[in-house]
Amino acid sequence: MREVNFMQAFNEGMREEMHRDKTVFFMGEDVQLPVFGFALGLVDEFGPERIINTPLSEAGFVGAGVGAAAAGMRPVVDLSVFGFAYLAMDQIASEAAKMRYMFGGQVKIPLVICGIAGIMGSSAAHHSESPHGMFMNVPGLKIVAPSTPYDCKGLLKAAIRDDNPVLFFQFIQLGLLTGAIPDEDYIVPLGVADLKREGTDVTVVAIGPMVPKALTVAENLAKEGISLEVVDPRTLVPLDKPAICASVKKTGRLVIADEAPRTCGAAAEIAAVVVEDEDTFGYLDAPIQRVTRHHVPMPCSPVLERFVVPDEGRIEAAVRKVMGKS
Amino acid sequence: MREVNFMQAFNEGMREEMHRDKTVFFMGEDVQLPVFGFALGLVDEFGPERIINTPLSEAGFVGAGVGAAAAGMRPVVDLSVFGFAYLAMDQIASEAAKMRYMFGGQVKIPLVICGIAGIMGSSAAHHSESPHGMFMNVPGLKIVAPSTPYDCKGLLKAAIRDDNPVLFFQFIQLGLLTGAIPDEDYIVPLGVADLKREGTDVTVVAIGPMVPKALTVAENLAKEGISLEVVDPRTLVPLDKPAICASVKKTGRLVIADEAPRTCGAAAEIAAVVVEDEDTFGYLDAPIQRVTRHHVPMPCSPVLERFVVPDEGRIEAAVRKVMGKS
Amino acid sequence: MAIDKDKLLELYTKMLLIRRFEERSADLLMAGEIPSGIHSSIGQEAVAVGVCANLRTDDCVSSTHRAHGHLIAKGGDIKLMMAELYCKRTGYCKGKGGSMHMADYSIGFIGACALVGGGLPVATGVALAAKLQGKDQVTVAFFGDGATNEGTFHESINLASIWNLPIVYVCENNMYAVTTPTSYSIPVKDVATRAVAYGIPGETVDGQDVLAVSAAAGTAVERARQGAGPSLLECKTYRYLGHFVSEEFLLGGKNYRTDDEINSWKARDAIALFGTKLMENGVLTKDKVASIEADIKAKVEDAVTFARQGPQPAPEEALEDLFV
Amino acid sequence: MAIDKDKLLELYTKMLLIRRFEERSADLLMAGEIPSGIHSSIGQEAVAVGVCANLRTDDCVSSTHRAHGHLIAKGGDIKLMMAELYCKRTGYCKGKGGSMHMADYSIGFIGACALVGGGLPVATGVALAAKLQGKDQVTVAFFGDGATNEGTFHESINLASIWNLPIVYVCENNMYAVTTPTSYSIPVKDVATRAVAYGIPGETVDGQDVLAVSAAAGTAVERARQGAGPSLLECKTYRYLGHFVSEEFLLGGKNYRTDDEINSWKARDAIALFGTKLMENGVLTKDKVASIEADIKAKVEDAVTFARQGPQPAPEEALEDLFV
Ligand SMILES: Cc1ncc(C[n+]2csc(CCOP(=O)(O)OP(=O)(O)O)c2C)c(N)n1
Ligand SMILES: Cc1ncc(C[n+]2csc(CCOP(=O)(O)OP(=O)(O)O)c2C)c(N)n1
Ligand SMILES: [Mg+2]
Ligand SMILES: [Mg+2]
Repeated sequence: MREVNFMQAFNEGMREEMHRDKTVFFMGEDVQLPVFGFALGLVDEFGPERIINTPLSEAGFVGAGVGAAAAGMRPVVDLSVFGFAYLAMDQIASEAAKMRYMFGGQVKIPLVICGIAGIMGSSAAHHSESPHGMFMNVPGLKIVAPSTPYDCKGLLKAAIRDDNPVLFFQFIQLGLLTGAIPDEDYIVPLGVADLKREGTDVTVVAIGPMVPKALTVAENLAKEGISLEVVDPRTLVPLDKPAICASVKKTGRLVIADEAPRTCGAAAEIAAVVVEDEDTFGYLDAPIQRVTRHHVPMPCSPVLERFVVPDEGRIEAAVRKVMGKS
Repeated sequence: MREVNFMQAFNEGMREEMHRDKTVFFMGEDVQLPVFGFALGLVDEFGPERIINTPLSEAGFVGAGVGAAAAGMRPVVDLSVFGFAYLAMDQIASEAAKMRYMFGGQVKIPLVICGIAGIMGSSAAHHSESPHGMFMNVPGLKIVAPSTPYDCKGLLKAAIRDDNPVLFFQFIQLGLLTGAIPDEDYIVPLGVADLKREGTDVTVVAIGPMVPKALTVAENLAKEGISLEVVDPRTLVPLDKPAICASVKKTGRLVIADEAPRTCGAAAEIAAVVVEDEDTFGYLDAPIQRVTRHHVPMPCSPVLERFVVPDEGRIEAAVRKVMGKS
Repeated sequence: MAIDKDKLLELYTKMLLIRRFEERSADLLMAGEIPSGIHSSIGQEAVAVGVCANLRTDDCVSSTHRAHGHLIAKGGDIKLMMAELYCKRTGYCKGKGGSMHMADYSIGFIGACALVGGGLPVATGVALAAKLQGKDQVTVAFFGDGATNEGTFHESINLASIWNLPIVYVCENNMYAVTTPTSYSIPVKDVATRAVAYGIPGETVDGQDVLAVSAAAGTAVERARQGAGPSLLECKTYRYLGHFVSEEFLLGGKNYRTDDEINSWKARDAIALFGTKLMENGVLTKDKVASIEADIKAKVEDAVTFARQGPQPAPEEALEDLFV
Repeated sequence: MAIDKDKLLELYTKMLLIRRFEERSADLLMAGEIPSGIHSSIGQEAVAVGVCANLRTDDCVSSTHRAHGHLIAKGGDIKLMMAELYCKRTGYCKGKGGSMHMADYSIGFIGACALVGGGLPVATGVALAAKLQGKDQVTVAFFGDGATNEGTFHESINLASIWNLPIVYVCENNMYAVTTPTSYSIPVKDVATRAVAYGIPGETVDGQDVLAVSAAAGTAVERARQGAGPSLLECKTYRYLGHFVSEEFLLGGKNYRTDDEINSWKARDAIALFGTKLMENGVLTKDKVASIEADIKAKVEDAVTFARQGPQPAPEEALEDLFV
């Protein structure tokens, strides 16, 4: 086991998969000289034929990724910032997601689309998007939202090996978070949640950057004798519904923490999945609480940003609320 | 009062607002010689300066609508089919929705974006989208989903008069549905749900084309003594949460019917809103059920399409389920 | 003519096959037998056939909402096509795709795309893959004049140019996008002019002359195959029918094209022109035409029978084919 | 020179104001006082100033992530700008926008847009509104070389061309988009060549020569104002600093530009060139430069003081300004 940070974990995953499989390549804007650590040094190892710089043409190069995947390659397309995905929305939602289905299963699209999501700090509305919920609305896309270096590397490798289009959210708040990873090859399968902490009183389903925050809250509340169970879905599509429901059955109380827009977001889906499950519904002892961004674009000011982004305080308040102690 | 169909109601709303306010104009592809009735004859009345044909450039002309709105006009931009919105996603999600906020309230964007949603019948994956849920995820957009000619005209007029960007979903299944509208000027305010039928046993929140289906089911089940209350939110943003919760408190049972993708859709949001409401939660006697599309792109075959699209049978089954009679 | 006689006959036959397939399927749609909407390519046959005449089976083609001609020209099986129009399980896409979303990956037909301009980035990516894989495979992307106003046209060709990809962008300029004339929406006379913005060759040819199309496409395909990069080929042509089959009904008699205009194009019908030329050159005779027609008619009827007899998909099959 | 002395001095002063504002704000960012990221326009001042010299207050300008120069050139208030960089309630956007999203609708500065190419359709719509309203107002859209590869560039200019809109598209070609050289991503030598695709005038000028920029922009603005339609103006220029302030740190010493290249551009510094010319013509003296510098310094310091003293927004203000 070694300690690496989140960006390094991604970087290692890329390297290993590129060595393992010659059809894997990486493309995006300025990927040969990246500002962040995700793609650091890749071009030195694999050359500009496999680490391809693109012009500023998001629809064009995402679509080119779709085509290359259809033609037998395994592209990893880097959007740099996930808010730029809107420019490629049609290629993602209409082509990547639908091609296999429309064509009656004739083709597979082994494509990974990655990009930075979340809060870089005072980057304002255009550079602070976390649109995973929006993409969950599109049938045909798998969606990965890792919260630890271990999961990041393992899920990336699983995503690259998957024969379907996968959106991979790199939450930038986690970029420098460190954690242990094994030396040997491993993957984290898509669709399997992870119990990041066991507990008995309240289930907190936390996504991406909310996982460490939920764990902090759990630590704090443990001192008061409140026991939180922290469930990290790790992939939002497929969603590990059994794991979530099992936890809720145990605790009877559910808080969902997602650093993303609230309305029709992942937290709404998880709430709906739980409340529509016949087996689980009867165990629910309290209203489900969502902890999400306030529903505005991200402001630039640190003061305003802190207010909009959900934090430990808001998770804790939600926990107290579902325990009837607010 | 007169009987008109849904398309005629839209058409009348457009005409009246264009007469009332010289800053209103209409643009889109082939709007001067439209295939559907929404824009029929508008060019004869208002000329090609106010009924503007656009090239096939969705990002370009939607963005031009945003700019024109910022500069004091009230554009109604016609996407023709709402699935084409993905090509203009960035202009909608990053510009229309965010400009006012980013600029600290300096500008307003009185823009309506309309387009056909839903099922035209064997039009397959690219022409059968109902992406209202996806757009609900974007703070800064109002979203209108009318189900009757009366609501269509009244909501359109309210949308045009509104100073914010409004997405207006023309569910094509409803196109020829007729209904009565008054002769005098009226609007239906954004944010006010309509009780399309009163009942006591189960609340059915139905959106757009699911409203007439829910009413049919209500009619049928009334014969068995099952009393459905059908709530039509009419606008999804703002969502009339009080009206929905009030109905659920009365019936204790909730089915949500939305002819749209399930995951992170409007139905998920409505379920979450209800289950997180402290006042309402305690009244819930059964799991909430969502009736939506099966989570695949729309297939072309009528047989497959009928299977994917939610129908009366599925609404009825959901009702029986929440009544414990499945 | 440098092309041999068999090849000439093949071009003629393919054009005629497209024409008859389109006619028959339009009739069947109007008769209520075909559920899928259809955008007919009648009038434009020479473009599809002239271009694809230069392609190998392992070369790739991407298409649009108006895809039948391209698929037939690339060697598609009209039985599977017709069955797909009927949305049968035996169709190309098991009834999921319909007219606007046909594909045949076994012959490099990577798919029709109903979103205008949507197929261009994908085709560009297929060409990128060929380059990365070191294959001498060429990709052709077909699209209409209207599509050249979409951002994807610009982004795709720019990518292909800077990466020197083996692809030919073929614009079928039929003078209209639905009801909107090209003269309104495109401020330059020839779409081929737009090649200048990407530093690639652009050429405009008479899309009613199958040999002219074939020659120009041949140059562009060869260029791509040699690794010399992409080209833009514009073929001026015309669709005889409405934008989609039954448009005439929906527009309620209003038309956006004059009879004179339509007739002047019909007077230069690609099949008739080519047929006359082949007769003059002795390659074709009236008898030969009759036998070709008979053969095609039989094939098309076979396809209709195949389509009619095919089973409907079972409803639950709707849930298949989303993920691998 | 046809331009009068006061105007010449104004151009010079504005360029210098931009330079000093950028320098000071970069320092303050590095010192940790400014939270908002900054893309500095040092080196490119002549473009902003030369173009905006032709505009009236009611003319409109849209900008990009690199917006400070454009806003100052259009007459923006550097106090409100600096306060916005500090994300104070007293800033242009009450702290919501920061560097990349400034706007001042009172002077026609319709907004910076952080998404490359995102502002072009919006600016086109502002020009459309002017035309529909019968105003003789002109809109200028600034953008970089990188933006010309976005689909919105293509779609916007095409719209402006067919609708004959009063707009000037100004490309600041600073040879790079972040680390990617224009020579890699754009397959034609001059971006202005792309005007050919839209049938509009395209011109390339030396972006280090403020009078050349002003003259070329003047022609384009006048053309737009007379109702003769849009133009594309390319100004070749260079940014002295990294893509964003502090880039040098993040790239860890690796650079994508040679010192030689940077120095050769600095040798043609727009402010120095223009200053020398004005001195030669007797419009400017050393003393005058000193007094302009002093005046600018005072103004910039005032702006810093204003920004520092401004109140933070209250957290709950984050919930305001979404809907009217
Ligand atoms: C992105 C998108 N916008 C609009 C449409 C609706 N539409 C379908 S075909 C068409 C016209 C296409 O014109 P052109 O590219 O010239 O092809 P043609 O139909 O003439 O063959 C339009 C507007 C669409 N399918 N996709
Ligand atoms: C749509 C989009 N893609 C990518 C980015 C990231 N980005 C910001 S500025 C920039 C380079 C822009 O280059 P250019 O247009 O030449 O302007 P310059 O920075 O040189 O002034 C990039 C890639 C972005 N902000 N928006
Ligand atoms: Mg056309
Ligand atoms: Mg640049």
